Amino acid sequence: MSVMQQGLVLMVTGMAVVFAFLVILIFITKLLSIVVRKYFPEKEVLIKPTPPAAKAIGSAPVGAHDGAEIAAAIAVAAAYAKR
Amino acid sequence: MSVMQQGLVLMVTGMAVVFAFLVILIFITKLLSIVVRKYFPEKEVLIKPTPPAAKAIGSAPVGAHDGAEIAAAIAVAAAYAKR
Amino acid sequence: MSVMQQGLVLMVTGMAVVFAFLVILIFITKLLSIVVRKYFPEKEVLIKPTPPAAKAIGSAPVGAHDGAEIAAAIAVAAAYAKR
Amino acid sequence: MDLGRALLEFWKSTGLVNISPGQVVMILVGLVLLFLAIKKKFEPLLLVPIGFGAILANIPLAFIADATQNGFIGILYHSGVETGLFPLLIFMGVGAMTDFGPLIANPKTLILGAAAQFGIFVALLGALALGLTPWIDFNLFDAASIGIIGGADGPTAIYVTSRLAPDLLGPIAVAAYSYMALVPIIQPPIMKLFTTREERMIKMEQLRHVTQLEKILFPISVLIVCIILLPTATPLIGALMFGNLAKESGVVNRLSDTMQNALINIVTIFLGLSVGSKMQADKFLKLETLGILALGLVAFSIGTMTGVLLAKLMNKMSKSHPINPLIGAAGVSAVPMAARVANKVGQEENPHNFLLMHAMGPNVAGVIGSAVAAGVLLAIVPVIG
Amino acid sequence: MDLGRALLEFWKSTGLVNISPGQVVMILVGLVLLFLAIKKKFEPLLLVPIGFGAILANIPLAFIADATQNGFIGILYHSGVETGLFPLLIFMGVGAMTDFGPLIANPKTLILGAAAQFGIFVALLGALALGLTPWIDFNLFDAASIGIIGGADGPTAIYVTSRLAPDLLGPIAVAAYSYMALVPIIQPPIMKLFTTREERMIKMEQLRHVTQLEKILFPISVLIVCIILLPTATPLIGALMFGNLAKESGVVNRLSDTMQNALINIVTIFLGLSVGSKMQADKFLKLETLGILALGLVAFSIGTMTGVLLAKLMNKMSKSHPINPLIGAAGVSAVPMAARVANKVGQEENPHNFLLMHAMGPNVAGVIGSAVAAGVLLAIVPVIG
Amino acid sequence: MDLGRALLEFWKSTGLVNISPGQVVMILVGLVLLFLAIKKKFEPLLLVPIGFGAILANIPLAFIADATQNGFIGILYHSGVETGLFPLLIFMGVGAMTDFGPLIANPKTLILGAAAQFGIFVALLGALALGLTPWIDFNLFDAASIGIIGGADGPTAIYVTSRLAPDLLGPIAVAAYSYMALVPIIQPPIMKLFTTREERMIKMEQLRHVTQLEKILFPISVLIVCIILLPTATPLIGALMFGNLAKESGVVNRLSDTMQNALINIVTIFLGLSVGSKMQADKFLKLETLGILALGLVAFSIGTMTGVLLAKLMNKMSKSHPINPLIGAAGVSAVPMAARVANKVGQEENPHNFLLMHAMGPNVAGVIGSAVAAGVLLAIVPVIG
Ligand code: NA
Ligand code: NA
Ligand code: NA
Repeated sequence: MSVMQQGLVLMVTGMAVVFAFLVILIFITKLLSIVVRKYFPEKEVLIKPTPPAAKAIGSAPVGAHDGAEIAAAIAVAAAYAKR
Repeated sequence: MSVMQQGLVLMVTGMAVVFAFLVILIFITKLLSIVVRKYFPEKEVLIKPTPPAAKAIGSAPVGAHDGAEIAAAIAVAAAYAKR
Repeated sequence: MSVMQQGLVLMVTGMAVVFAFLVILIFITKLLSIVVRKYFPEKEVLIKPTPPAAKAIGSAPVGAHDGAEIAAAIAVAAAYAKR
Repeated sequence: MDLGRALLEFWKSTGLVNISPGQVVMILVGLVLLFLAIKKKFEPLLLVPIGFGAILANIPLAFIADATQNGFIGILYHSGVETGLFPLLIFMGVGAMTDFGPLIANPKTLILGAAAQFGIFVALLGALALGLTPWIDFNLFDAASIGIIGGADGPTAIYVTSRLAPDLLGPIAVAAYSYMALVPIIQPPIMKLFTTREERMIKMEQLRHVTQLEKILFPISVLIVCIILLPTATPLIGALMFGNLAKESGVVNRLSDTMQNALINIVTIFLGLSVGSKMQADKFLKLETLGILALGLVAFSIGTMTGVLLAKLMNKMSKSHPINPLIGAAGVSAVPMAARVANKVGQEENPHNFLLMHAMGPNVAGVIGSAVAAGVLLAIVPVIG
Repeated sequence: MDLGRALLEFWKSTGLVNISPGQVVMILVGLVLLFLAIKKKFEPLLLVPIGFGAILANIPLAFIADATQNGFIGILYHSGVETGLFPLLIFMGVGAMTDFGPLIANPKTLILGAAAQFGIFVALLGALALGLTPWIDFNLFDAASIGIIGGADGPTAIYVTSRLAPDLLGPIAVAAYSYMALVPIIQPPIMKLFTTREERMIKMEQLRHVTQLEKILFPISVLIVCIILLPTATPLIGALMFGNLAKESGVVNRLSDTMQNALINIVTIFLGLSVGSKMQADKFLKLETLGILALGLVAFSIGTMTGVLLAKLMNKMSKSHPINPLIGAAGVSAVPMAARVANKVGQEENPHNFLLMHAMGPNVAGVIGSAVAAGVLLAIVPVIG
Repeated sequence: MDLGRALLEFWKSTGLVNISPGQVVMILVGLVLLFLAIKKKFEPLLLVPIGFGAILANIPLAFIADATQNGFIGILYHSGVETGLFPLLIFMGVGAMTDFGPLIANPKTLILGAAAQFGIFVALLGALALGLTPWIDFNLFDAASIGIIGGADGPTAIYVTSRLAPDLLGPIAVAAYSYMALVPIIQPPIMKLFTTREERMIKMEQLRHVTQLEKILFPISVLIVCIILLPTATPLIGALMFGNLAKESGVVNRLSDTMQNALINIVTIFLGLSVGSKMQADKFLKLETLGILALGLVAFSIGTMTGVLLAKLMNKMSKSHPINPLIGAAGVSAVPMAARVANKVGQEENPHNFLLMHAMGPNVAGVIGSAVAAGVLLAIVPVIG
C-alpha cells in the first residue's frame, strides 16, 4: 500500500475517532447536566458581586466612603499585609 | 534470634532514643529560654496589634474612617500595588 | 614559557579585551541613544506619580479621605483580593 | 606562549571569525521574532523566549543548546522537552486557567472542536505528498508531526513531535506558535469568505448558568471517556483535566494558583528557550522547514474553513437555537485568540454582538479535539508507519 | 494497510479492550479519593493529586507512571521521590510554616511528642507478626516502613520508605495520608475512652510570650542535638529546621515566602501525583496492602492512646500547672489537624476552653518525635536487618 | 541480636562517636556565617543557605552532600551547580531586576566597570605565584577561578569555577559571597585613601530620562557585541540580558515577575545550600583555602582601587561633567551594595550628595565587565593552560 493510502486511512480513522469522541462527549455532558440539575441543584447561587472597586474607579462616587466600604478596604488591605 | 525479638529490641531502643532525645530537648529549650530572657531580653516587645480590619469586618464601626486608618489602608494597598 | 609569563599574558589580554568590549559598548550605547531620541522619540512620557500612600504614611493628612483616594485604596485592595 | 599568540588565540575565539552565514541568518530570525513579540505583541509570552533561544542557540563556540557540553538550554531541552514533561506541565496550567463553563452550557459546540481538526489530516497528506518529491524527505512519523501543527495548540504539537519526530521539533514548534500568533491575520479572510453578512450578524442566545458540580464532573468525565476510547491521549487530556479539576474543585486553590502562575511561568520560560534553541542554522535552514511552514499555514486555513462550514451547517439545521458560523473558526483552538478573533469579526458587522463567550466553547473544545487527534496519531502511526 | 485494519488497530488500542479489572478497581479507588477530598474535604491538598495520580497510573497503554517510557509522573517519581528530594523540600516548607512558639513556651509538652510514637513500634511488631504468616511476606525493612505510618507525617513516611522499602511506597503513603485525613474520625473515640469528663474540661494556663531570639535559637539547638545524637535523622530535621530558621530569622523573608508558597505547592503537586502513581493495580491490589492499611490504623490508634495516657499522667503529677490530657493526642503529629481535633473535643465539654495553642506544642513535637524515630529506624534496621 | 548490641549499634551511629574535629570546626564556621547573616545582616539571602548548607554537609554518616548516596544537597549540587544551570538562572533573575537606565544615561561610566576588573588578574597572578611555593598547588585553571572572585559577582564566580576548577568551588564561592557581604567594611578605607575630601564632595549632574526603547535595545546590543567579540561570555551575558529584556519589553510581565521572585528564590535556596555543602572539612580545611581567602581580599581591594583611580582620572579629564571618584569603587559589581557604599561614603562628607543613581551605572557595568573577563578566561585558559 502506498504511503498516500496510509495517509488517507489515517485521515478517515482520525476524523472518525475525533468526531466519535466529541459526539460521545456531547451526550455525556448533556446527561451530566440533566442529572446534576435534577438531583443536585445548587442550593443557592454563589453571588460574586462586582467588587465596589470596579465601580469606584470609573465614577469616583462622592458618597463612596461610608463606613462599610472603608472597613472592607482596610480589611482587604490588612489581610494582604498579613500574608 | 527470631525476627520478633529483633522487633522488640527495635521497639525498646527506638522508644528509649525518642524519649531521650526529646527529654534532652526539654532541658536545652528551658536552658535556652532562661539564658535568652536573662541576658538578651527583648528591648521592646514588637506589638503586633490585631489589625483593625478584624474588628471592622465584624462590626462595621460608624466612626472607623478617621484619617489615620484610611491613610494606613491606602498605604498598605499602595505598598502591595508597588510589588 | 613560565607559568608567571602565562599569567601576565592573560592579564594583558584580559584587561585589553575588557576595556575594548566596554569602550565599544560606550559608543554603541551613545549611538543607540542618539538614533532612538532622534527618530523614535517617546510620544508621551509615562508619568509614574509617587503613590499617595508614601505621603500618607508620613503625615497622616487630615483631609486625606476625599472620595478619589478612598476609591483608589478600595480599588487597589479589591484588585489584590481578586488575584 | 607570548602576548601575540594569546591575542591570536583570542581572535580565533571571537564570533567574528567563527560565525557562519547560516547562524547570522538565524540570529536575525530570532531578532525578527523578538520584534514581532515586543512591537507587534504577537504571542509575546512564547515568542520572547523562543526568539531569544534562537539567538542563543546560534552563537558559535558557546554550545548553549548542547546538553553534552552542559549548555544550559540544552539541559533544559533534554530534561523537559525530550521527556514530554514541559508540554504536559503547561497543559496542567492551561487546564487550571480554562473555564469549560461555556462548553457545558452549550455542549453541541463540542462538535465544532472536531470539525476544525480536519486541517491536521490535510496537512499530513500534504506532507506525505511532499515526501514523494525527490527534494524533501518526510516519512509518516514526520507527516503526523507536521499535521498536528493544524491542532493550533503549542504543547500538543511539541508533545506529539517529541514522541514521533524529535528532529523536526524546531520548525514544527515555531510554525505552531507563529501561526497561533498570526491567527488574527490568517483567520478573518477565510471566515469572511465562507460566511454571508447575515450569518456573521447572527446573535446567539445567552448561555445558561453552569453549576459548580457540573464543572467538577466535566473534567472527570472527559478523562474517563478518554481512558475508555483513547488511552494514548490520556497524558495530554489527563494533565489538562487535572489542572481543571484543581481549579473547579475549589478545595486546592493554592495548588491551582501555583499551576496558573509560578509553575506555568517557569515552564513557559524553559520551554520557550528550549523550542527556540531548536532553530539552529544547520538544522533549520533546510527545504524541509519551508515545507513545514507552508503545510502549517494550510493546516490552519483548512481547520478554520471546516470549523466555519460545520457551524454554518449546524445553524441551518437548528432554527430555534441560531449559531453564528464565525464561532466555528474558534474550533482550531489557539485559546483564547481564536475566540477573540471570532468576536472581533462579528463586531465588525454588528458592534453590539458579543460572541466571545459563545466562541470560548468551540475554542476549548478545539483543545480537546486536537488532543484526541494527537492520541489517534500516537496510537496508529507507530503501528503502521 | 486498509481502513479496516486501521480501525482494527485503533480498536485494539482502546482502553475498553486493554483495561484489566484491577485497573478498573484502582481507577474507582482514585475516584473515591477525589470524592473524599472534594466533597468531604479530607486533606484535599494531598488527596486530589494522589487520587488523580492513581487514576492516571492505571490507564492501560499510556505508561504515565513509567519513567523508562518517558511517562511524566514516572519521571517525577524517579527524580523526586526515589531520591528523597521531594519529601525533604516539603519538610523545608513545613518548617517555614511552623511556629515552635507554643513548644518553647511550654517545653515539657515535647515529651508528648515522644509518647505518641509508640504506635510506630507496635505497628512494626504487628508487621513482623504478619510476616510470619504464610500469606504475607514482610521483612524487617518492610515492617519499619509500615510502622512509620504511625508517625502521622507524610513526608517522613515517604522518606523512610523510599530508603528502606521502596516497593511498598504506594500503600504506605496512601495509608499515611489517608489516616492523617481521617484523624477527626479516628482520634475522638479513643481520646474520650481514655479520659474522664473532668479531665477533658481542664483549662490550661495561658502561654507566655516567646522572644524572637528564642525562636531563632530553637531550630539550631534541635539540629545540634540531632547531629550529636542521631545523624541519620538530620536530613529530615535539617530540612525542617532550615525552613524554620529562614522564617524566624526575619532576614530572608523572600526565601521563606517562596518555601511556604511556590516551592511547597509545586512539590506538593509533583509528590501527590507520584505517590498516587504507586497505586498501580498489580502492585496495590495485594493482601499486603490490606495488612498495611490495618497496621496503619493500629499505629494511629495506639499513638493517640499513648499520647493521651502520658498527658494524663503528667497532669496527675503536676498539680500547679494542669495539663488537659486531650492535647496528648496531638502528639502523633498530623499537623495541624490533630491539634484542631484536641481543641474541638475539648470544646464539646466546655465551649469556652481553647486548647488549640496548647495542642500545637505536642503537635509540632510529634513532627520532631517521628523524625527521631525515623532516624533510629534508618540507623539500626540496615545493620541488624 | 540482643538489646545490648542494639544500643551499641545505636551508640556507634551517634554523631558524638563519629564526628571529626574538622567537621566540628566547619559546623562552627557554618554557625558563624548564620550569625553574620542574621545578626549582622551580611548578605542574608546568601549566607543563611550557605551557612546552613555548611552545617548539613559536615554531619557524619548523613551523606547529605553526597549525590551518589541520594543526599539531597548532593543532588541539587550535581544537577544545578556542576552543570552551570543555577548560576545562569540567578543571572536571569538579576537581569530581570536590573535597571540599566543609569548606565544608558551616562554610558561613559561603563569604562569604570572595566577598570575595576583589574583585581581579577592581580589575584590570578598571585595565585600562580602561590602555586610556585612548595606548600600550595595552584595551576592556571585554579588561578583563573580564584581571580574571578575579584569580579565580585557570585554567579559569575560559580559559573567559571564549575567549568575550570570544580574542586575549588567551595572556598571560591564562599570567598566571593563573603567579600560581597563585607563590601561595606572592605571598600570605604580604600576609597578614602585614594580620594581627597574635595573629590568625595563632588556633586554630579542629574541623569537624563531614558526612554523605554533605549532600555529595550540595550540588552540586545550588549548581547550582539558579546556574540561578535566573545562568544564564551554569552551564556552569562545572554542569561542576564534575557532577564533584562523580559523586564524592559513590558509584554511578558508575568514571566519577568516569576524570574524576579519564585524562580530566583527557589534557585537561591538550592544554590546557597549547594555552595555551602562544598565547605566539607576534608576539602575546605586546607592551606589552599587560606590562600584563596587572602587572594580574594586582594582582588576586591585592587579592583576597588583601580575603579576609584580611573574615576579620578576621568574627573580630571572632563571638567564640564564632573565625576565623583567614589562611584569608581562601585565598578567591582557586588550589586547593589557597592553602589550603596559609594553613596554612603559620599554622604559622610556631604549629607546632601546623592550618588546612589550615579553609582548604579558603574555598578551594573561591573557585572558586564566581570562577565567579559570571565569570557576571556574561559576562552584562553583551556587553550594555553
Ligand atoms: Na485544536
Ligand atoms: Na509524629
Ligand atoms: Na564585577
